[in-house]
Amino acid sequence: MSNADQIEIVKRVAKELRDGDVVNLGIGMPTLVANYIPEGIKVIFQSENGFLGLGSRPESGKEDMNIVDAGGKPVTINPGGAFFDSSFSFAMIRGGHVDKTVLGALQVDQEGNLANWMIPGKMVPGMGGAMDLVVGAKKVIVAMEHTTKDGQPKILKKCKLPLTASQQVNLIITNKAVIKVTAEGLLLQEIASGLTVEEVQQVTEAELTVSKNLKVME
Amino acid sequence: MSNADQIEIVKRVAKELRDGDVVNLGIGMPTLVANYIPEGIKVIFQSENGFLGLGSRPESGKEDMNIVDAGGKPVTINPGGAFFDSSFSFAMIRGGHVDKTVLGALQVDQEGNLANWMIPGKMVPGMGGAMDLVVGAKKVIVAMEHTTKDGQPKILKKCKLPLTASQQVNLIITNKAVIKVTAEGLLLQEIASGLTVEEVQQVTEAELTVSKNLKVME
Amino acid sequence: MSNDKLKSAPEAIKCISSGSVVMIGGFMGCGSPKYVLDKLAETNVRNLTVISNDTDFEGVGVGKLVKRGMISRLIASHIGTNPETGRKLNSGEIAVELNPQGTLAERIRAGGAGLGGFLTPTGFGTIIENGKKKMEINGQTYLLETPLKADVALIKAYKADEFGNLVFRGATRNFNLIMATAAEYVIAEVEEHVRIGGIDPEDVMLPGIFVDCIVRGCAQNVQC
Amino acid sequence: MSNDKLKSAPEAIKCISSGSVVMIGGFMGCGSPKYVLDKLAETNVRNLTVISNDTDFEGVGVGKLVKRGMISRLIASHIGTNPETGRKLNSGEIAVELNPQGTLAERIRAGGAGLGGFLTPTGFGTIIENGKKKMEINGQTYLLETPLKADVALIKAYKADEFGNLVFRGATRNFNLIMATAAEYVIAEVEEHVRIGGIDPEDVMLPGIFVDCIVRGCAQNVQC
Repeated sequence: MSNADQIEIVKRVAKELRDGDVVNLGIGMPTLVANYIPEGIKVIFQSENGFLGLGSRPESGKEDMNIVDAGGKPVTINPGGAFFDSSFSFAMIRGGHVDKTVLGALQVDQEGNLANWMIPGKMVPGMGGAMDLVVGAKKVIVAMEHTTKDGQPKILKKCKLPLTASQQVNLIITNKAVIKVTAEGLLLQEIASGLTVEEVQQVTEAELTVSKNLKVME
Repeated sequence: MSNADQIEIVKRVAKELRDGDVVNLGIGMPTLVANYIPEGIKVIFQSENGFLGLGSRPESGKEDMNIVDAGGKPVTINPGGAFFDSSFSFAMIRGGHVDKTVLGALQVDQEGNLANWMIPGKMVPGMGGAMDLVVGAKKVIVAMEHTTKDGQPKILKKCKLPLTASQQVNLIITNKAVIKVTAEGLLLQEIASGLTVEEVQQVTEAELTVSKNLKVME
Repeated sequence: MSNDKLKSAPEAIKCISSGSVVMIGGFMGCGSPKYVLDKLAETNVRNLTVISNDTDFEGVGVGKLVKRGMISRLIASHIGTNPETGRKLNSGEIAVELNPQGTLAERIRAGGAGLGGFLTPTGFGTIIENGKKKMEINGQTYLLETPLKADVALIKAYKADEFGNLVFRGATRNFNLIMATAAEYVIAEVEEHVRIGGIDPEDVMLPGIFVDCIVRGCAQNVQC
Repeated sequence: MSNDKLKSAPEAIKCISSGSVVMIGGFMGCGSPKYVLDKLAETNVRNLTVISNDTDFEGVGVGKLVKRGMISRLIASHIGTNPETGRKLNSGEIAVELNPQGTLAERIRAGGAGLGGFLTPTGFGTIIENGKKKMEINGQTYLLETPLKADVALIKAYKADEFGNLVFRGATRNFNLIMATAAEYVIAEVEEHVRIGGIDPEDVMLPGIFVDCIVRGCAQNVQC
């Protein structure tokens, strides 16, 4: 995925955040969301390894290796933040005290099922905190490229890979579209500038219902 | 029960404590055990409302109402102590991290059943932390007068009052005897000076087996 | 985002209405949100379900709500220090559900932690097991206990910053900390209130995301 | 009672033998007892069951035990940062049981808290539910997860007093705190060691009764 595409996605994700939200960003592309928080709102980032108030990367040479993010990289904590242990961190996550989580996906389907933690026989890194986050966060946002590198759909009728969680995804934001997961299936709410609904449907295996208020992604 | 009898009981209980033991003393008579810890050993008292290192009563006028014992009375915390919340306190208790608990009893029986929290239709104060303590502590010591005020046995074949816990009592220390609860029933290990085995059995409903090493209580 | 959650007590307790389920922190009055409870006792809300370890002493703290007849249902571990609660239990005015203290604490924690329940050995072989599912795990029998949640939690801490991060003193954490995780709306009564940055992240005992509203109260020994 | 639990690392780890179940704190190396692990990697113990969130990076911390072939069974939530663990999983040298991170933490807590298990919504509808009992509570389905315990826990803190009371820094509490409650013998590697009274009871993050032995290690960034 191009850098420009990534930035379009994370910028659009950032617009979903509201003042005061407690947000957990998955490792990889989702962490970039922190750089595009709209002005005038304040978001508290949760790091599942044990703190609230995750701040920016420290200056080179000023790293405190006691403060790392969920990817093990040195970060900082903002004033007003707090540290805690893993059992408390996941009590927080599972208990619905995290408003939004943003994660990447290998596959996502029309029932809101998500697969992002393993490819049998190939890649078994483990689920880490993803299964708890997807079940526990009040709103689950998938941020990903619309298709695989070779152009295959990632938004399917039914996930083929082992699931991370069943029916928990609320919103899918890609470089081509913003799609809401509803009880009736996938609702196409926004499409990228210059694309037609047909072009988006063509690279989406699941059937898309087009919103009456279809907009262009911004 | 006479004061002298009480002191004999708690002094004998204190001899059960070993260096380094973590001990929870029930409210009432058991709290007096703290005054008779043998020289040369150090015991850490746990207070189930949330700390380790329970110390002596504060001087009058120096009470800190933020530090009270499980009876709600102001106490002190010793250097090396620690505060925590109720869920952690009972994780500690239920998880077997308290070595010994000393509690009073309304009734105790030959299977090690204990009743000390309610008299139906009469007294329902609630069990407080007693049920967790009796289940969780590694060793449960009952400290009580041998009979009721009107001379009725409290050590029964089968408890009649609602139980605090099933088969958890390990040792019974009264003003007349020290009795060990074993898989085969009650083993009389010590009797008070001046009493005969028959006299103790007479005020004990459950049958006592006499230890080969029967001693006089000291 | 307005970081400052400070409100007056009468304003804060507007979230409580007749029929509300309210968790109240404290242990026999130690770490009890006495000032907020005093203000609540002045209102006309009735029919409360209260979840608290005990009912303090007669006419004090939670005991005021008992005295004023505001509680119809109580979930607690011990009511012995407040004989009035016992009398109202006997007269049928208050329905009391007694829980072992560790089970009560764990049920509240489970409510805040998104768990569906837990297996405890406590209460097995006693009347506490009545009506509960029993399960054997590795040869030991456990009771299945379910989570507790509330509409509102009234808690007491020593210090809050504007975001609601809390520091407790002494043995006052007791039920306060876990109750803050298990209620929809959390009111923290505090003795001191500082700016953000006034509490080091290392010293925070309860993160501010669990606190909706801060009320300035008084020290444990002092009447407000 | 000798309050001082200080030992040398080689002396401390004598409690670990081939076949031991060992919990190891840390999160991708942050808050990992690296010095004790280095010393353990120099011994000939084999066939360890290791419970840890991850296996750090290749050849570092827990990764040293992986490299030296000391682990036959691993319970973790993530092994992606150490490709060698993945290779040994594929070759069958290490049997890996992956747990969701919150489930792993809660299983360890349950082990330390004397619970027989707990009901979590995490993993429902995924392969994690295979072989597990499912229960419906209030219309939601939960998986029954069982407690984890260990023979030995190797943890890392910033500071200890002679009794073993611990203070952690930053995000290093992670699995260290709960693991100390769930093992028969607990070795705490610390950077600072003070007399009793050197840590205020208000500042203790893990009470010393959970710590059997203290080993002086180094700061997070420094090689011992």
